[in-house]
Amino acid sequence: MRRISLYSLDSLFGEISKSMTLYIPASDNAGGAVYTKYEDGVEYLNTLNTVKSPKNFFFPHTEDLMEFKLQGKNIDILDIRQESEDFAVFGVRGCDVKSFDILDRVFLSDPVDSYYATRREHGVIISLACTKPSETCFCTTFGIDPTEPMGDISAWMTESHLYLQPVTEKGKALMSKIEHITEACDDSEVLAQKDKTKNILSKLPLKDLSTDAFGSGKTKELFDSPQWAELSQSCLGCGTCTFVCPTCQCYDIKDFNTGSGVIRYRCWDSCMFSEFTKMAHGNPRLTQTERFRQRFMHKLVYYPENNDGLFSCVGCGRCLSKCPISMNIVKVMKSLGGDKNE
Amino acid sequence: MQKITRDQIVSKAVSLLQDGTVSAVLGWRQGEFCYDVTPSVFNTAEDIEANFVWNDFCGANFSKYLVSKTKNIDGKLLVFLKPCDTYSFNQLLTEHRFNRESVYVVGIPCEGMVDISKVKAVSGEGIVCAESKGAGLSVTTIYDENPKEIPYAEVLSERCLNCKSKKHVAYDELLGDEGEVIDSARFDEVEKLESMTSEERFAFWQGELSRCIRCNACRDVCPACTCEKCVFDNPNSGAESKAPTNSFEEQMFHVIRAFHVAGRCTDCGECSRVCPQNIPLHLLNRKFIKDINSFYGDYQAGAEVGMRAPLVDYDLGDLEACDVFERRDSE
Amino acid sequence: MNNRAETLIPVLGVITDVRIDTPDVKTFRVVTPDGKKAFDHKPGQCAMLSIPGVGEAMFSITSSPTNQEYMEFSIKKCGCVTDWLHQAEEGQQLTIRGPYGRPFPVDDEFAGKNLLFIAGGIGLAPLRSVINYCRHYRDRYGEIDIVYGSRSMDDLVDYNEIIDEWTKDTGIRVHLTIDREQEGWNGHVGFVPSYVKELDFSTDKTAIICGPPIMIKFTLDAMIEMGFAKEQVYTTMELRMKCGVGKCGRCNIGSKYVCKDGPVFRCDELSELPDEY
Amino acid sequence: MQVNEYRPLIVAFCCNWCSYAGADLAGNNRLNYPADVKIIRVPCSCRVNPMFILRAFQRGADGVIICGCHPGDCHYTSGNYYTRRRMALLFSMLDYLGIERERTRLEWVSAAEGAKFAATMNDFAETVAALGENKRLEDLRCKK
Repeated sequence: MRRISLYSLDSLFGEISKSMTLYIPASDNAGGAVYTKYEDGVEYLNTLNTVKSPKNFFFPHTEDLMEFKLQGKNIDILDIRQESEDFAVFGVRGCDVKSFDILDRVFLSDPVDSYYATRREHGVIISLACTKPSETCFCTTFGIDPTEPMGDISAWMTESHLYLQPVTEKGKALMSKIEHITEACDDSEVLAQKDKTKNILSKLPLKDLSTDAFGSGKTKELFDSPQWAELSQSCLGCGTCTFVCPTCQCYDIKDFNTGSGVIRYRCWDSCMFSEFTKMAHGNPRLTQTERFRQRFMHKLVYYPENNDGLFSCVGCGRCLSKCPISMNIVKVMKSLGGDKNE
Repeated sequence: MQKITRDQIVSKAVSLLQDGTVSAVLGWRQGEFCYDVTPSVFNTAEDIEANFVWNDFCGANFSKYLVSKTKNIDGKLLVFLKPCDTYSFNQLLTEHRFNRESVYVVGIPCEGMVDISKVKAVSGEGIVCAESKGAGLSVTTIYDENPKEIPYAEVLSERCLNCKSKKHVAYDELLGDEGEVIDSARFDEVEKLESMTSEERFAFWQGELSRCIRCNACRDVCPACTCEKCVFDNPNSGAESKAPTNSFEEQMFHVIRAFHVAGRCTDCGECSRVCPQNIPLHLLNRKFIKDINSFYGDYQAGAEVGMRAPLVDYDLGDLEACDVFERRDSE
Repeated sequence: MNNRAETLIPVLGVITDVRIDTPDVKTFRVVTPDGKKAFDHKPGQCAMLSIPGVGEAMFSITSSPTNQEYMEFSIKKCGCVTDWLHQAEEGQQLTIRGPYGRPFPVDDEFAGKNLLFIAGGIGLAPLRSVINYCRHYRDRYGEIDIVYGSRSMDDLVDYNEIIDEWTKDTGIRVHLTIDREQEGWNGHVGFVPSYVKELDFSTDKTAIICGPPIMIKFTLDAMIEMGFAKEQVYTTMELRMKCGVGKCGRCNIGSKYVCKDGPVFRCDELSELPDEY
Repeated sequence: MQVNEYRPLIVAFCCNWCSYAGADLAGNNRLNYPADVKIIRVPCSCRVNPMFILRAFQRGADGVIICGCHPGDCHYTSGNYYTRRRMALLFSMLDYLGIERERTRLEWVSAAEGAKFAATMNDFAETVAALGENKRLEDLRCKK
């Protein structure tokens, strides 16, 4: 384990950005945080979570896939992919780090999504342990330890220092580049911080949220539950929960005619949108209740069924704080699964 | 700080339900925390007594829900409307979006609603309790057991700080006292932008709109946006890009969204409340309202049922488009 | 530029022949610009066809894998992409990617079995690939029955092939039906499900059904009534798809993706899934 | 004449009954106006949806002008009155967003006003040319 004084945080960022583009959480000037490219003048914001999750780095909100040139009856297909460059992301919380694993199982399973894979290979994740979780946090429900955030390098920030511990080969390689500005240290401070955080975790209001009622094989039990209608009754059908979610991975592929060609791009899509499953012949999910059910069934039953029981939620709490009508996965889980506390 | 209490509302709801005046109640349901209330239909007195909430976080405007919730209803739906919600209510009635006979409106006074993100900016994360105490909120967090008292002026949402009216323009019954239309400072921010240079305004809006994630929450919550099929969802419109692909798409979406509700927007402020990226969308709507007031005379959408909206009306002597800027510059 | 294979990037195809089957169905013959077949597939698999600027859509490959020269797609005009395709002429290029999905188990479960194909309307398109495959390897399968129905005589897809080739094969019985009486039609009149019941097939067959959802539903009910087990019945599904590789999240039915785990499902597998298709 | 001189692209939405005929008259009378003005004929100036104007900018227009019948002369009685209100609000909004206000214009041109049509177009093209290329409301994808 190595450490660096918080006074030298900028020199650490400067050192990393010499060899690769570095993104750090910074203010979005509207009360939130956004990952921002580190340059002189960009100030690190010690925030719990960014509004948009870091999945954007690997699975961008929109990306151009290919281009077509049309001439008469002929078409030219242009592969416009560019080999991406190495980049690092600093300050990713344990929940978001876990979300990469969830996305990996989708995009890196056969057939591999090479757009995603390339960026994943080039990205180095420097995580950051939580010290002040919010009331909306429930990552422990999904077995995530926010004091051991993993990624390529795990990091802990105390009052005075930033502690760094490489986890993967990529992390080690990056550590060697910053070795000269960090100092070796023992982990006593980190252990003390972990204890303190764990104590706080045990006081969080959502700490007892249970996943017992969900998981592989629960489709029949849950699908026809009358509670879906009640839970979804005020759902606006917007995409807020989906777009702030670090694990939502649905996308759309669309064409844009530029006048001189056609760009085929991919963008995030939401199963909450009314035309998501609309076909020429009809729509299998006609009501918001069905669309609402799909989103939560996917996270809590379908995804685990296909991925060894792993839930497709990391408890980051973004949907809890952003949903316009405050309906969220916690309320769904408590309603369908029965509340332990009740 | 709300002047009427939860008990007053609950007993009203229960009595109207029990005497058969209404068959269901649209209200706010208790959430996980003290602030995350969800709009919900209540069907039984027990449910109302156990889960109905009324506090400083009941900001949601119920008017739009009436369109969907009264479609297949037997009897009447009881809805509690705050003054600003009643404007949307009238506007929707003007546009024949639901049947007035299926709704029983109880007007409730509102002293302004709290924006939880403003609370968090002061108190920090980990809110356990936020209750009204005197002229502010008393907030306890897991990190600080001693309640912190935050004056309302610091945490009220923008739309409430600039409240345009405490008067109910529609109701069947009123709880508490009727208020007055307020001469608010809601156009100050618009004027500030107008007085900037074109470059400054461009930079300002680029900064704001670039945060847009096209979740469509502003559209979906808007009581004036009740088209069965939105132009932005229609693949044949050529505008269904679905994503904020670049700055043009962001500008396009927000200009058109605001334009489509121009003259019908009551300035309820729901768009800005729901925006996950805190884009001040109300500044676009208010610009239209301000312009309409200044070009065609004062007009408040929803003030009465049946008014002709400014954009489906005209006057022979209307201002010419080329004179728009002269008019404003001389103001 | 890198050389990584990417499944979302299609290859070029050229329409070399357009055959008008019915008033709203055309069959397109597609090869690569150098005249070859774009890729090999198995019966029941699909391909993504696209016209840049118009859209991309999933179509089942109608031609048999045994055809080494080209692929055929029978396409009904019903949406943006299909409308456009119906206006296309020979020589028009398009893009194609695939093959996608789980094919019919023609080489294992079907081998040695008596087969019963039941199709309605454009539902013959995915089955034609299997039927011709089975005709090609005729000795691997037992008796073959084909029940095919459409709204009218004019709506029978591949009518010429059916009459000129299928009915002439030994061991293949073709039962055609149309929904309403029509001048010049001597065959059976009635809906497919009731015709299937009338024909009273023995239950020693493996059945493959495709057609409009409502037809599949009633035919399946009829077959169960006749004593068929759900394990004996296969069908093929269709939902909206974008990626074709089980990632875009559009075609889920429960935990299954139609594009990857389907489109071919055995009916007992289907009844395990939530009713959302 | 300079080579590579910047020439703005102007889109003119012209009402079928007045302004389009006005443009015709300008042509018949051999009046000069810039060839960079691309006319789109619409049945009435009030057919012009705000989205048309934004789309024109997206597709590379540097200025957009809407021409309709004089107030009171609308073929459909009142279409241009609605146009007047809509465009007043839209132009004001675009200006509010920081788009140069000179890039948009609404003019009334009758079928008899060939000279006015040409003069209006010359003036508008000159104004837009002075502003330079439209950068604030552009879609880079369309500019390759």
